[in-house]
Amino acid sequence: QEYSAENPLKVALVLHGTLGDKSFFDSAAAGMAKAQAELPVEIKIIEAGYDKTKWQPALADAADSGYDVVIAGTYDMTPYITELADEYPEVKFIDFDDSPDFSGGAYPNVLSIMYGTSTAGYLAGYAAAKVSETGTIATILGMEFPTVTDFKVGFDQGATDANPDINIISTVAGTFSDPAKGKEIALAQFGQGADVVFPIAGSTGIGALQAAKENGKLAVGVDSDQATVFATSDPEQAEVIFTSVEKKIGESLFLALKATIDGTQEYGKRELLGLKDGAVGISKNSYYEKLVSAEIRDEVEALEAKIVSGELVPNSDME
Amino acid sequence: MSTTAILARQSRWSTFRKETLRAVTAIAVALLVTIIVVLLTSKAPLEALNTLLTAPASKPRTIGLWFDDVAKLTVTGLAFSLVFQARQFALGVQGQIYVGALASSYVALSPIGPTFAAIPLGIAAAMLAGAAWGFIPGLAKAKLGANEIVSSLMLNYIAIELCNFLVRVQLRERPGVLTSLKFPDAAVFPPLIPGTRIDLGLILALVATVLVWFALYRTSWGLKLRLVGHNARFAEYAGIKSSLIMVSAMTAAGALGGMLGAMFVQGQTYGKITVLFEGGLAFEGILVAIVARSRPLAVPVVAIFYGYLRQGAQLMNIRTDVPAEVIGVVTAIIILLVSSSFSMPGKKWLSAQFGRRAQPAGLSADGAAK
Amino acid sequence: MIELFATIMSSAFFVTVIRTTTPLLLATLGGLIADLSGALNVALEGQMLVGCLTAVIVSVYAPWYVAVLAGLAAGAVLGLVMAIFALRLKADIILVGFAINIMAAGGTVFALAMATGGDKGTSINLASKAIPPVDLSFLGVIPGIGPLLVSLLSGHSVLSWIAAFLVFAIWYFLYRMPWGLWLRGVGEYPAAPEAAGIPVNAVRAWSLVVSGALAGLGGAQLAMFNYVGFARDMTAGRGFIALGAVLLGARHPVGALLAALLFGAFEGLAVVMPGLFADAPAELIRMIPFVVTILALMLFSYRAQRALKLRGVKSA
Amino acid sequence: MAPLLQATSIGKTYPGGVVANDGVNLTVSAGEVHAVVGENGAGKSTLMKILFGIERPDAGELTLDGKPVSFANPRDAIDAGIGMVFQHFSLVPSFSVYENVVLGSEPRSGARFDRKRAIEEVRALSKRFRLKVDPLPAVGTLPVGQQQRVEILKALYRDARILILDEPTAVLAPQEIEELFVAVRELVAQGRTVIFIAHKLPEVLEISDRITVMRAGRSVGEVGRSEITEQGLATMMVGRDVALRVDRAATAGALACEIKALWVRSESGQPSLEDLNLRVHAGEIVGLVGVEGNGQAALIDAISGAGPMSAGVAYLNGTSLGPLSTLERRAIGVANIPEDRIAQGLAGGASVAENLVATKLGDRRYVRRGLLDLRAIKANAEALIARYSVRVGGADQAVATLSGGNMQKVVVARELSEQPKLLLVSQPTRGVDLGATQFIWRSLTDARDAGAAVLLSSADLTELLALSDRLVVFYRGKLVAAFHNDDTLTPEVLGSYMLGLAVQTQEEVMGALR
Ligand SMILES: Nc1ncnc2c1ncn2[C@@H]1O[C@H](COP(=O)(O)OP(=O)(O)OP(=O)(O)O)[C@@H](O)[C@H]1O
Ligand SMILES: Nc1ncnc2c1ncn2[C@@H]1O[C@H](COP(=O)(O)OP(=O)(O)OP(=O)(O)O)[C@@H](O)[C@H]1O
Ligand SMILES: [Mg+2]
Ligand SMILES: [Mg+2]
Repeated sequence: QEYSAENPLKVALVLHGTLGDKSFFDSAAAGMAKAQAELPVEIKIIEAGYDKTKWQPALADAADSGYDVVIAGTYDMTPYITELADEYPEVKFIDFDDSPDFSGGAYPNVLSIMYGTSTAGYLAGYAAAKVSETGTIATILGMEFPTVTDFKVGFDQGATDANPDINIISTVAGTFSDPAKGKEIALAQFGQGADVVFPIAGSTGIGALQAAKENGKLAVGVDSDQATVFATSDPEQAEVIFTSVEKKIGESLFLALKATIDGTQEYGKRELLGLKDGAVGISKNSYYEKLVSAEIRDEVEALEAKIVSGELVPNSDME
Repeated sequence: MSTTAILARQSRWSTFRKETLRAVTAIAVALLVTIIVVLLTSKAPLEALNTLLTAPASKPRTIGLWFDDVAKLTVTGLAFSLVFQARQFALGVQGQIYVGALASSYVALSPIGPTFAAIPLGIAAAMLAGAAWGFIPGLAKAKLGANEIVSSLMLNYIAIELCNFLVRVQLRERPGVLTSLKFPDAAVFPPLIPGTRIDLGLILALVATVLVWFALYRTSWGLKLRLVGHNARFAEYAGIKSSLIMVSAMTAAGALGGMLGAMFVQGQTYGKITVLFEGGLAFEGILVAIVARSRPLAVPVVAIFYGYLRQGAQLMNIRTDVPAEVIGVVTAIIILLVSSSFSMPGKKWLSAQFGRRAQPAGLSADGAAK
Repeated sequence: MIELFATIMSSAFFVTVIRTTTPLLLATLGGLIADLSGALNVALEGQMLVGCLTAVIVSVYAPWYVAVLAGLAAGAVLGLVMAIFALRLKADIILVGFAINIMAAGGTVFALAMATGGDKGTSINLASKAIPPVDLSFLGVIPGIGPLLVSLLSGHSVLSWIAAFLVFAIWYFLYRMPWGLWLRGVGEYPAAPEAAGIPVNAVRAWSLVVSGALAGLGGAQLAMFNYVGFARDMTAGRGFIALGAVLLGARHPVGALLAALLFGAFEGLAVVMPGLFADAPAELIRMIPFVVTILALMLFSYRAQRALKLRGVKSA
Repeated sequence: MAPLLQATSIGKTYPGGVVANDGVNLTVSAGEVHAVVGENGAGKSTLMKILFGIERPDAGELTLDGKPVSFANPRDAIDAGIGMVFQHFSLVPSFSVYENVVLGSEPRSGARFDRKRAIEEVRALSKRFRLKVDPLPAVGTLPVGQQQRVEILKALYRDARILILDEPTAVLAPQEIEELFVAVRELVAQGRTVIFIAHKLPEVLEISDRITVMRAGRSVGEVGRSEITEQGLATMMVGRDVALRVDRAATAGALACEIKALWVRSESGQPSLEDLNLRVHAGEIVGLVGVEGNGQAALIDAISGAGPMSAGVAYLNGTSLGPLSTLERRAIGVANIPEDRIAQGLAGGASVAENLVATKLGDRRYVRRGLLDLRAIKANAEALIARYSVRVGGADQAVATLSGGNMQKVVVARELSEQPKLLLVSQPTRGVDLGATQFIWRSLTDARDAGAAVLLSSADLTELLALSDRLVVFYRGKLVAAFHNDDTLTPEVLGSYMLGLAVQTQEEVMGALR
């Protein structure tokens, strides 16, 4: 089927939350914006909010409203996607950051995109352990589920490989929306000797970054290149984020849509995108250059190469 | 005497008239405000409003969503009505939902799950758990005079964390996933209308309505409860154990809250348990109860209207360009305006006893004209 | 365990507790005023949240103290709205409170998006200001205890000191000034002040306004000191905790202070404990404050109950 | 001389349609004590509430010093020099006496509430008007009598030119009434004016200069004290002629209730009742005499189960009451007409029918297997409403909308509907009008003649003397005197014992305690 400006591909992105998290959802939305600009598509972004009872209805409503492609993400939405995939076979579904069980040719109209975040997390962890002077580093998790913990699994492994007796403090905030709490947690972790913090906790994490800024500690950003995000509005903040573990959801979705339009995109399968696909990675910007010594950077490059080549396979929570 | 009787009847009728009139005007104004807000925030305001007002009834699926809300709002509304009528301001329904849901999940995921007993036992377990959760603040108040607002609010937080914990370490589908496996079909409420969320829950809600009404107005327990609500000292004097009534009222309400928990996780909505599944619906029961003046039979009626509004707003959010947050603002304004014409049970009588000036007599005409 | 004890005893922890307590305390005092006037203010949460946003946005364009005042004013306005609906239009005050919370949750995000040009989550694109900490390092010269004093007293938010002062001020107002007498009278038995010619509703209205103002101030502290900036729902239930603190504090300013400190301390603990006991489940740690609150509440109310009986006051 | 305060053709209809005032005229001239009398629900309190700006009239006009005035709220009235003492007190229970007195017009030094001065002023005031009351304790802890003095002080503190007293004597002991009258005369002597509502005509005739009579929301006439007799007044009020006379018990029956060495201690530990021994026989009324708060209430509560028995025993026909719950006591024939109907005797928001059945929820006639028999309950209510001629719209009307006299009838009707074995009665006719009083007295004596043993506690000595067969006097929790009621016994005699001025010897007491 031919898509054109007159007859665009109708796409709905259903967020089980709202925009403005400066990472996960915003990144997906950015991909849609890019598609809007470069592809013959018509995009509708649906913010279903944080009330879980409203997620399935939002998704069902999208599937029901004549969109060609319906996009949603994480294990929270997968069950609803599979249920609707059977109900609306003519609609294509993209399930990012989780995957249904395709065995036996199930769900031919579903494409699952998974991210080997632990591979990038590994590199960040390695760098973090190296730049740490106290030998203690910290992570802050919003809540404990795979899309979050997968970062940490890789991060911890990387850190221990860099420094076998590294001490890793970890705290679960229990919320993605309490920056004051994130800041307190980070301060407490600094109090316990940590000098690098890796928050994986939405705006709770933003608070942690602020703590790092105010106490001259270092931080690792998450999902998107957070140093660049802050670069203009809050330079000092950017100054302490020596890298970010990027999960290029937007980019991968853009590519999937492009391929769909070209008719080259296969559905009914799961794509695990890692470092080599450029769907995940760590930001190598000016701050990285400035804050991480050359030889550490070289070691990281080497490890990256190993992972891409498959020689090194970091653990992962995304089975 | 007979004239007084006539006057009394007249007054009852005209108060009713006044109430309805006020309600209608309130809703009208509320709609006006909504229209203005939508006009300000939407590029296609007509479509938005149309969605708000017609979408819920447009398709079986949306009607399903609407009545699923009605069922749940009814039950939480009933739970609050029960405690309000006993003049207890326990706000514990949310916590009861979580513990109830946990209990029924354990049943559904146990060997009983696949059997016919899964649904009745699940509901029973949920009601027990909820009752226990309602009993604690009741007892604390009766025995120690511990303010039930605080204790019930705290128990809400505890229940939520408890659910987070158990789901994460025990009920989870696989490590790190914060939801359980789907319950066996035998453990999930069958839909009354296939392809919709309308399930056994709706029936449970209606049954609960009748039961609560019956308990309050046809049993001596209910009369005692209302007498305690009107004047605890008098109840004691009349030989009613008011503390016992308080506790039993909160416990019964707790059982309702627990049942609602089962309706969530065993219902078509989920058919499994997950963290933070309730989404703040519990508290909307306060609105329903107060607008319904804590009258059990009025609760479902209010729930139908409020549920429609709720779904309309939700669909407006999904389908149109009206931003999600604006929905919240609109709902709030509507609550304010509608509630402006209602008040807690017994407030009038209280103000009478406190001899406070009653509102301007809308009836002096009828009165003088006798 | 020793580790934990050491942490709790450390001056760093003390400073943390003061920081976590201050927003709570301000909101609690707000709740107290309203509660004593017989109007339960369940809108503290929303008023705080709006206070947060207003303070942040204003601080971009004005000096910090103006921003703080703006936050205070925003809360006061919401208090006035409550008063109008609850007292003039006879709406149920609990409903009005919940409505205001809902409105604040949505309204702040909407306003934030307007202010930042589309950012719905955080204000990180706004260069908002912070409340300056009060530097008392000169105390260091005091021989012996000097350094300790500095580590304990220096670096707190101005509002922390103001909040501490407010505890006293409000106590003085309530128990030493005529209007305090009016306010408590209105709360306990409106018929009496009315018969004495006191405008009952005006008193309630003012209490609600002040209540909102204090909550707004708490919001300012939260968004200009505890964390500098705004994020959606950043109050995260603190308003409701404050509501609990009011009653836990036996509806007395000093009680409010202690209750707020208790909650603040637990917020602090919930933050440090995971670091110390890595394997303790986070959920259970977060549960502790609520469990303890209930227990404390039971204890206090039992004692209060007996005290009341001993004084032989019939109405209770 | 020109009238000080004049109300012409006042009309007031309450929301709910009750026409409380309907063309009422009232003319009060300076320096007089002006009484307003009328049956319960005649509209007296409403009229007063209008004069004091609590209620706004629907029709008519007020003039003060010949100038038309209208009061939007009590503040206006207070500023115009009007003070009011409500029949249902408006005091903040947890506040101290002086706080209540000065509330709203506190003495200040700067922005501070000058407590010292407040206390002094209250002391001075109570000395000057001979209204003895300690300024410091919380009013919630005071007996009703004192609470009322606080109310009066409140008005005087705002030095009211016109003082409205709505049924002030209802709650007072004779000596207290005398003190009140002294104070009232004091006031008049100092050029103030008093409007005085009461149901007891002798009092009215003693204290007032002119009297306005109200009936069913209308003012039916104004007379000077000299121009009218008690009978005339009564007839004018009720519209028929009423006589308050009841006959004593013919013979007392068997021993019904025996109380041995009963102690009652309050939470704080000090005894409110000490070592009481008393026997009540079927078919007799034993009057409990004493200034409020001297132990009568404690006794009644201990027997009814509302309060504790710290030590000692009480038997009803051989059954010990101590271990029984309130309900069980009711089951074996204890009935109780409480002192404060609104706070204790009724559930205002509930319907008359519900109130009438509230104490019988164990009774198979109304409740079977936990289910209410609504028909029986309604029937019961209608029967009692008719039998006790309660003025009410219907069995399902809320009790709160009844006038107090009718509220009291509801209570009496409920308690006497079953023939009790032991009847506990407190202040049965407080604030209740002539007709109703007559009626309630008749009901009590009927219950007695049907074999009830009655313990009657009342602040109204006339009532005690009229009804009791024997009287026992309490002072500071002790039984200090006991009498057989005969015509030699006078209020003055009782009074001297009530105030502890005289004490009987053990023999004398025993003599009367058969
Ligand atoms: N706030 C009110 N709302 C409705 N009805 C009222 C109100 N206050 C009084 N009434 C009714 O108005 C009538 C007159 O009441 P009012 O109190 O004036 O009588 P009263 O003369 O004071 O009687 P009493 O001798 O018992 O004090 C009564 O029928 C009473 O039930
Ligand atoms: N807002 C009200 N609605 C209905 N009834 C009322 C209201 N306010 C007062 N009443 C009733 O009207 C009656 C008359 O009013 P008032 O305040 O004079 O008490 P009262 O009954 O007259 O006093 P008493 O006990 O001396 O007879 C009271 O019994 C009171 O319960
Ligand atoms: Mg009266
Ligand atoms: Mg009266």
